[in-house]
Amino acid sequence: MSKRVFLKRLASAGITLVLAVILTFILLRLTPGSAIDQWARNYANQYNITLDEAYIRVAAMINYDPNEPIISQFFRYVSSLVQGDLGKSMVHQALSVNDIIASALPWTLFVSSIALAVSFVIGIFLGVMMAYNRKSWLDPIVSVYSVVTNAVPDFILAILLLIVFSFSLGWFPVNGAYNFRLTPGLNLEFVGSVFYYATLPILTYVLTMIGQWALMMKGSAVGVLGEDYIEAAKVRGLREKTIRKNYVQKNAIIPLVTQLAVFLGAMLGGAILVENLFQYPGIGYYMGEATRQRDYIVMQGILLFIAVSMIVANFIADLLYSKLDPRIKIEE
Amino acid sequence: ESTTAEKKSIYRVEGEWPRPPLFQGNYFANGGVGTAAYFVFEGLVQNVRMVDDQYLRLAETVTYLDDRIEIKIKEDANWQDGTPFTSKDVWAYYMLNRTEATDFYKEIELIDDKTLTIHLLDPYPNKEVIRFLFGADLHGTVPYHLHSEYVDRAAELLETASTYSIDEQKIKKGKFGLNIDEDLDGELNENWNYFLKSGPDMPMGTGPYAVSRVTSSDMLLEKQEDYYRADDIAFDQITIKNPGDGAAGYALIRSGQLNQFDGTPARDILESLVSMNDDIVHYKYPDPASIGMFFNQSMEHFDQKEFRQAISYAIDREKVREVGNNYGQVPTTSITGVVPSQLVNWIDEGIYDELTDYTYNLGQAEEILYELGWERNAQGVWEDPDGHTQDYVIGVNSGSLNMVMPAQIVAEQLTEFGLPTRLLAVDGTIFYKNAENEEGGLYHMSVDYIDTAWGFTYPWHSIRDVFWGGQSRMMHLPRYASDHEDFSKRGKLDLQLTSHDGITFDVEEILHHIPYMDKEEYTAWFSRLAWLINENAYGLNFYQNTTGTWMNRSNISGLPYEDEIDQYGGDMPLMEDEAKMREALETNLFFAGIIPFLEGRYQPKEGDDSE
Amino acid sequence: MSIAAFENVSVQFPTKLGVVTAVRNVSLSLPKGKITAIVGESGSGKSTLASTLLNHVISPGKIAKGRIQVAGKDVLKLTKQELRTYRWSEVAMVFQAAQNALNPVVKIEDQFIETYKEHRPRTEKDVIKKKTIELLQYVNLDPERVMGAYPHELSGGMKQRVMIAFSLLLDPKVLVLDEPTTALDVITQDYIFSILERINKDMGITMLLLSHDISIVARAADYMGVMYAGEIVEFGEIYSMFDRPKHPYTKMLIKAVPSLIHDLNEIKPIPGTSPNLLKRPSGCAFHPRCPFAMDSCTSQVPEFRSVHGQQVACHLYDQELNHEVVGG
Amino acid sequence: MQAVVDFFRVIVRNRRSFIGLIICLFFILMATVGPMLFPLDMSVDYENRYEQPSFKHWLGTDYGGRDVWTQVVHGSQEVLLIGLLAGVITLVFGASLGIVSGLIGGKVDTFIMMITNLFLTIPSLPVFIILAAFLSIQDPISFALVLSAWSWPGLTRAVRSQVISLKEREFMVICKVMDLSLYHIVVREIMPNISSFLAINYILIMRGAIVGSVAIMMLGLAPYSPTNWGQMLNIAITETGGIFNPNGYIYILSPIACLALFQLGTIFFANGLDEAMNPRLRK
Amino acid sequence: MTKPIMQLENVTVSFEGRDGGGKKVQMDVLQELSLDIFSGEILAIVGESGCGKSTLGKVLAGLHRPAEGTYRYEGQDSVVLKGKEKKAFRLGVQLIQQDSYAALNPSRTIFQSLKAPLVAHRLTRGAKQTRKRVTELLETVGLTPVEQFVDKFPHQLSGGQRQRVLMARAISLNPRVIIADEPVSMVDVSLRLSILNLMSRLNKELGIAFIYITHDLATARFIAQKGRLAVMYLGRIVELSEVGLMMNQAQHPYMQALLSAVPLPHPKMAKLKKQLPIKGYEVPKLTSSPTGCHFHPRCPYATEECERETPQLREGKHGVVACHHAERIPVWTLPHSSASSSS
Ligand SMILES: Nc1ncnc2c1ncn2[C@@H]1O[C@H](COP(=O)(O)OP(=O)(O)OP(=O)(O)O)[C@@H](O)[C@H]1O
Ligand SMILES: Nc1ncnc2c1ncn2[C@@H]1O[C@H](COP(=O)(O)OP(=O)(O)OP(=O)(O)O)[C@@H](O)[C@H]1O
Ligand SMILES: [Mg+2]
Ligand SMILES: [Mg+2]
Repeated sequence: MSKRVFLKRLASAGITLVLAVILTFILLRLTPGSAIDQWARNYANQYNITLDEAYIRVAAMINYDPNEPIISQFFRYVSSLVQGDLGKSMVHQALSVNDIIASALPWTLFVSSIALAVSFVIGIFLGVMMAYNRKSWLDPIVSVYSVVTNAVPDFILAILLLIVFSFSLGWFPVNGAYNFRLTPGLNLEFVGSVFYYATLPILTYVLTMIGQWALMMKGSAVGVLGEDYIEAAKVRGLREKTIRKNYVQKNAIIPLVTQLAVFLGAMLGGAILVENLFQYPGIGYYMGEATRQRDYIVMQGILLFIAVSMIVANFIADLLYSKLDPRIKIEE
Repeated sequence: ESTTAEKKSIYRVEGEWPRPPLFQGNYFANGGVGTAAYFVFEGLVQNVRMVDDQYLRLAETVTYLDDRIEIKIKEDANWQDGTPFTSKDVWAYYMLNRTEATDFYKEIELIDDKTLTIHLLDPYPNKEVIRFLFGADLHGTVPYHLHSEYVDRAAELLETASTYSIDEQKIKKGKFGLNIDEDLDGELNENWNYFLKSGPDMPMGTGPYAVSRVTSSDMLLEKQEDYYRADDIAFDQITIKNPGDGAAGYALIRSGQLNQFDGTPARDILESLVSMNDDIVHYKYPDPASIGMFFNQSMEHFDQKEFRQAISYAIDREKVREVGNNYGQVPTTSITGVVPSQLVNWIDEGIYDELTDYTYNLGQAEEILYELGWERNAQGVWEDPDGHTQDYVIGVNSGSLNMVMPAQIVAEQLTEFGLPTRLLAVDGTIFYKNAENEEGGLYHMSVDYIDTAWGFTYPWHSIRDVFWGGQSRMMHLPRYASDHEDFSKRGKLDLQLTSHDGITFDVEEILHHIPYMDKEEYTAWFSRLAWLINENAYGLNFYQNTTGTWMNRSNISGLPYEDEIDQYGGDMPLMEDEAKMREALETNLFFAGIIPFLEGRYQPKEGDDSE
Repeated sequence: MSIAAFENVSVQFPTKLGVVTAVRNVSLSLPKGKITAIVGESGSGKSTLASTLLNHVISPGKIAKGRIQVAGKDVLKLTKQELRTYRWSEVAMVFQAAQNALNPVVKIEDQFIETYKEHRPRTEKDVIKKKTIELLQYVNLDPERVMGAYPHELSGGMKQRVMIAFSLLLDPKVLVLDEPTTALDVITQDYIFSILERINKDMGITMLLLSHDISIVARAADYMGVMYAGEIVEFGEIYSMFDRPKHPYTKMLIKAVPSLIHDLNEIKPIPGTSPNLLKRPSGCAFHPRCPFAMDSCTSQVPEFRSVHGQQVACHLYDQELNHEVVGG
Repeated sequence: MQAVVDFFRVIVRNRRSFIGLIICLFFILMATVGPMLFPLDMSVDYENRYEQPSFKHWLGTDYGGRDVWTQVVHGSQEVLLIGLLAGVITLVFGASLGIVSGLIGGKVDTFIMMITNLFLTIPSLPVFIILAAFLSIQDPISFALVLSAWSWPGLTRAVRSQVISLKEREFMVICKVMDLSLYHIVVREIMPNISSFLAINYILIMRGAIVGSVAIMMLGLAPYSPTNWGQMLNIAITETGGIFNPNGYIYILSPIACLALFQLGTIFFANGLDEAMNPRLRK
Repeated sequence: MTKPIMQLENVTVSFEGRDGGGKKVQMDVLQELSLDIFSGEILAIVGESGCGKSTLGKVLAGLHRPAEGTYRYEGQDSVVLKGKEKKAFRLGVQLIQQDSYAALNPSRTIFQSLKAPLVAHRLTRGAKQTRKRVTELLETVGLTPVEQFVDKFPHQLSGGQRQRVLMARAISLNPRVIIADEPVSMVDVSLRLSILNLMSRLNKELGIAFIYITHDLATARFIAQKGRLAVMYLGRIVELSEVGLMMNQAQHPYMQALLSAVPLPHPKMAKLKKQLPIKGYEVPKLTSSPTGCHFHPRCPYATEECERETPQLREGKHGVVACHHAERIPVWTLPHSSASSSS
């Protein structure tokens, strides 16, 4: 990709970003229900005061002025955005959205990147195997598996995993991100604990995605296997292994690369369900929490953050794609 | 893990809290410190819900007098950083957090570090009321040495306010008798918000345990060795686990990862869990709260008392209870404004027997409708006197499935009875708005908690919820217009009722006076009000909840009536015996805090080597 | 004299609708150091025949019977490992569509190195590089520019020349050229053939040229075979094939192609359509289009045999042959 | 008519899509005539709760002693209707936009694509949640609208690229040479070529919508509808302890199984659609 | 010859292309090209791949607008045509493309594809008449028996048959000119001739002018027997004359090179050792076309003038030619004479 095309891509990503800012802002203003309502009721119960009084107190505590004109809210939002500030939580006075994302993101990234990598690698492997051995037992098994996992939404799979492996068998913790008795740090014990706690969330994603990767890879690899250059390579007396690695895989993976961004997006979007089921403290969990409390600012911030991640992921996938496939002299 | 020499005894309890980074140490910030509050914070005294017992905590003695409360703080009561807990801290608490009790306070006199007197406003409230209100406060939550800036600022601001006259105070209930105008209120709020943001990062209380670690799933609390009752406290650590939802909690209690988990699930879960594991015990006791529904009087037909009564008769509450809360108790009465099981304690015995009985009676319901001019059409659906069939809507907060399911059954029953009814389960952030909105609300009936007395059972609390609180808005009781010529009446209840003994009175006015009445007087008025509320069928109490506590005794002993557990296979029944009931009820953190810990009832079992 | 020979080779493709015999009973030998061409319409089985030389029939095709010998080796009897080393080092190939025969995501240079290493693992990279440069120069390409390029960065003519250089990498004894210039302009085509001729002369490599263009064959080949519906119907030395074609199909084919020199009135299309291999006509496959068809043509498959120095499969020469035998 | 017969012949011959067709038909019957055959009775019969499957109760009973099978049957109506509607709305909107974008090109295309990409970057589930609250779902139509609001961009993009590749095709160029109308181009030339693509996408969207609807139901964002599979699942899991009560397994698994089976059916069915709707893939 | 139907005057067509670095550059695919086409004639256009033949065809079919210059149809500027006249233009000029498979909608039957233009332009009324006309058309192009073809899908026909369907569709609108862009390059060798013959027949019988675009000189010679031949090089016509004369006395060095590169279908002639009168084999890219005469880098006769000045088409010994040195260049003859004399 030339520098000029790169810049152009960057610009179009920028425009999408600006629009995403506007859209998320509008979306969140559309949301009905007020943060005050739910909060006041909880407050009244918690501090043993009347609901009326709770309303007044909460209204005073909320970090949001409902009477401020939308336009001025927007400009305030944008001007702080420019400084990288996503705003302050409406209901947790001392907390900024940046803080929330900073603390939640590593978990989500950890789970989703591992899930993505694991499912990608296994899926690619299975896909190539299937493409090679069209008549073997692997093909129907993986196909049916993919169809089934495709049919069962990931959150239902999460529930089933939770019921079987946590509730019934007790092999995995029911929630959390690590053993709380360990001090976070780069020691084996802690890292081990982090992996242990992330097993089921990762498994949920991996199990749902493997089949899709495998099928995509199979399709792509079958296409590549039909290409003349594969036959040509065989005629040149190259080893099967070399052909599989340098010809089939190398070419078949290329179209899948753009899908990485799509899958990441699906995971970030789906995190709200999966992370809530596992009570895993990633951005999906906090998105859910903010939704429950109608904390618009946090919702807006996380949504925008996910959108930006998507834009960036797409952008990187584009770059990667043009790196991997020398034929692509990115057009437009 | 526990190969080290000193073995720690640990008590594991279920709870929740704002997960980091939402977590902070200020008790008053949104979400507080969650369940840890019971272990970290305490008041001068502690109320026990439902039974209205009061234990001394930080206070050595509390004397409730007609015009004042005299308090002596424990000499060795300290904050967890070692700073002594003083009378100034109590003052600070009230300066910042002007609770309902301060409606009756005149001034707080600090006599010395450990002694203070709270002077009450004239007219003096009933002693019982002041005892309950005082007991509901959590005085050890504002360490003055950390927050003096905001406390002093609040005190300073309060100084500037003018005071109400005696008569005004009865109606307006100014804090410390002060007339806090809008500007001042704004400044106080601003100060309050600064206070909330000021931290600390970790809770600073006076309780026996201090928070040492918080993650999204667990909290670790360490015992404070210099706690004034440290010797009675048996556990070195408390861990709180946040399972997120009930199912996960049951899994944890079953596997022994929790010792305690408050709540009562559906009968089948309970029975199967108890049978799976001998260590699991479930205690049951009544909850001072009921599930029921409110009739929206701004809707056609629902403004007729007879119609509301007919509907009340048409509902088979036993069936609703079976699914809603199988261990619950269906009262014979309808809504009364008083916890059903407590009615007998607060109203005249004579009246109690006279309360209209709303037990399921389809015949009665039909009779009333016919009398009102309704007719059944060929399909068995009722047509009103104008010949219209109905399409009623029951609204409920979709977040509370424990209400959605009973509401669902009620809708079914009404539909089957011939009054087609749909259920709308709506998100809590919208439900209340829709149910209460000033244009008359969106639902014919709303299902919610009814006849609740979570604080204390003295019925003024619950009755005024009926007339003043959210409940009255869901029922859309008649009110004066918000631009009524009499300024003081604007938006206030426009309700004059005639009681069973023929007395006609203005409800708004009576409610204001109740806290000042003596026992005889308030019993008479509670009787009248309960009778009226029931008679008018403003709503329908489906059943009083029975709640409970799960315990896993694999590593603890000292549970209530421990020797009877095996006899019931761990599934303990609701005890008739008052003392036993109290004992069971004190296992619940929400009901009684950590009383069993302080009293040293729970003990680690020998040979517990978990964790 | 011959370096490679097909003996009774048949190739079959099982398909959903039946078995397609793409190559049927072909016996043919390639004179050493010469260019032998095979002409035939699309689908007549040229590529399939050539692929048997490498024992590489595209699946689901199978070599149903026959023997193939190249430089003394029985190709169909080679073990997997032997076959692998045999390919490219004994017989190399320039494909019909060179642009698709190269791995699109690997640089030209690396593809050369990879192939070389697979055959002779212990060779130094520099040695291979030197050889690559030599070969590229030999086909008149600028090694500097070509080696670091990806296939798509080269023009069609360049790619075809890269493929030729590639085919020479392991000094094969036989080179198969499958329509090496179909997609190219006449000028480039001319150029490529001049290079191929040079290779043939300089290195003495035996070549098998497959083409549907009789003019190209005329220009390049020493021997010519004509293929129709999977069979070789005529084979012989190029001059005599043009001057004295025996098989009616050969005759008509030469006449059916417009050229710059023929009298336009002599040019005649071949009637009918190419045969559907699934429903191969009985007897001589050409009989439905043959103006000389006789009864025996519909029932008997003509033998492939020598007639006046050429080999031909046609009933027209049954008598002549007898005559010759008698006369001889 | 012949086309319809051919269509089904292909479907029936493809084993997978035949199975799919049967499953789909089963659910369609369930949703249409099912409720008439199996009247719903939701009155509580506590004594007979969590009964195991029997002749009387094919899938046993729920926590309130009510027949699970009839609930599943009645639930299918709503679930399918929502999926159907959401599919139609998305299809009409998404495909039209894609065709317009691809056919007209230029500025219009740039604009539509910008919006499409924007929508694609914002994940649908959180937005569903927001929209579900905003539009206060009252009926299947508003439910479907919410679900469609974010599902069109994928389709638009896919249709657009199809149209663009078709536009460059020579038979489309000829249409211009022959001065054929835009109507002809869209309806006669483009549509037949993307119809199987659209049909497959329709099934995909419908599946997505059904999963989305169940998710929204599970989150309690749509009106309470006791027989909706998502709601059944929600109750079964959170409140009535199917998990801890072995008797309740059937109750939990019923909606999951229905959901999975229906999805499976549609996936299988789609398998043969391409062949059935594309004459050029037939032999 | 009468008045021309179509006239191109100094037509330039540009596309946006990209140079090596991916930078956008303007690419003049056709450069100041002038050409007249007469009623009923056959004109063959030859040239190497990428020289702009198809683009020229598309301009003539009204698919590309000239960036500069004018294109007149029946004397009127095609760009400003409106209403009836525009329609007459659209219907009057038809296009047949190389890839017969791509040129037919794969999802529609032959009948549907042929019906559409008839119905759209109200050339037939009613289903019956339409069916009849379609049958007629298929018969005209030799697809008999019609029933065997009319309800088939394109993939069910062979390449040659599809090409005939394209012919049928093109003539269905009674055009005055048909532009055939490499109509036989994808057809089997043995069938090509019959398609070419069909075109000749349509030309003769229906009086339709044909513009035959190809890179194959031999077929160009065959079809345009008495017609004209234009040679293109990098967006320009470099020589245009009668076919017979061109073959024997090609004047432009490029045309000469082309002719000598064509292999002749007889080993004697084909194997004659000959050096192509050309310097380089690489065709320059349109994005960096040479100055002056585009051919000069490859031309053995090029002088400094050729580098500098673009030669215009001018009268040659016959026809027109764009070469500064046309007169100076040795006369070119095919090996034809010597070969045929020897046989
Ligand atoms: N994969 C295959 N499956 C079925 N039949 C095949 C397959 N590949 C080739 N064939 C059959 O083999 C015959 C010969 O094909 P081949 O490619 O050898 O012909 P060719 O003479 O090289 O044609 P062309 O000039 O088009 O390259 C074809 O007619 C085809 O029917
Ligand atoms: N729509 C277009 N956009 C950009 N470039 C184009 C377009 N159409 C043609 N070109 C370019 O214009 C040049 C001439 O193309 P054209 O198709 O006219 O060549 P041609 O002589 O027909 O070649 P061929 O013999 O390969 O068909 C080519 O370089 C091609 O890449
Ligand atoms: Mg071939
Ligand atoms: Mg072209």
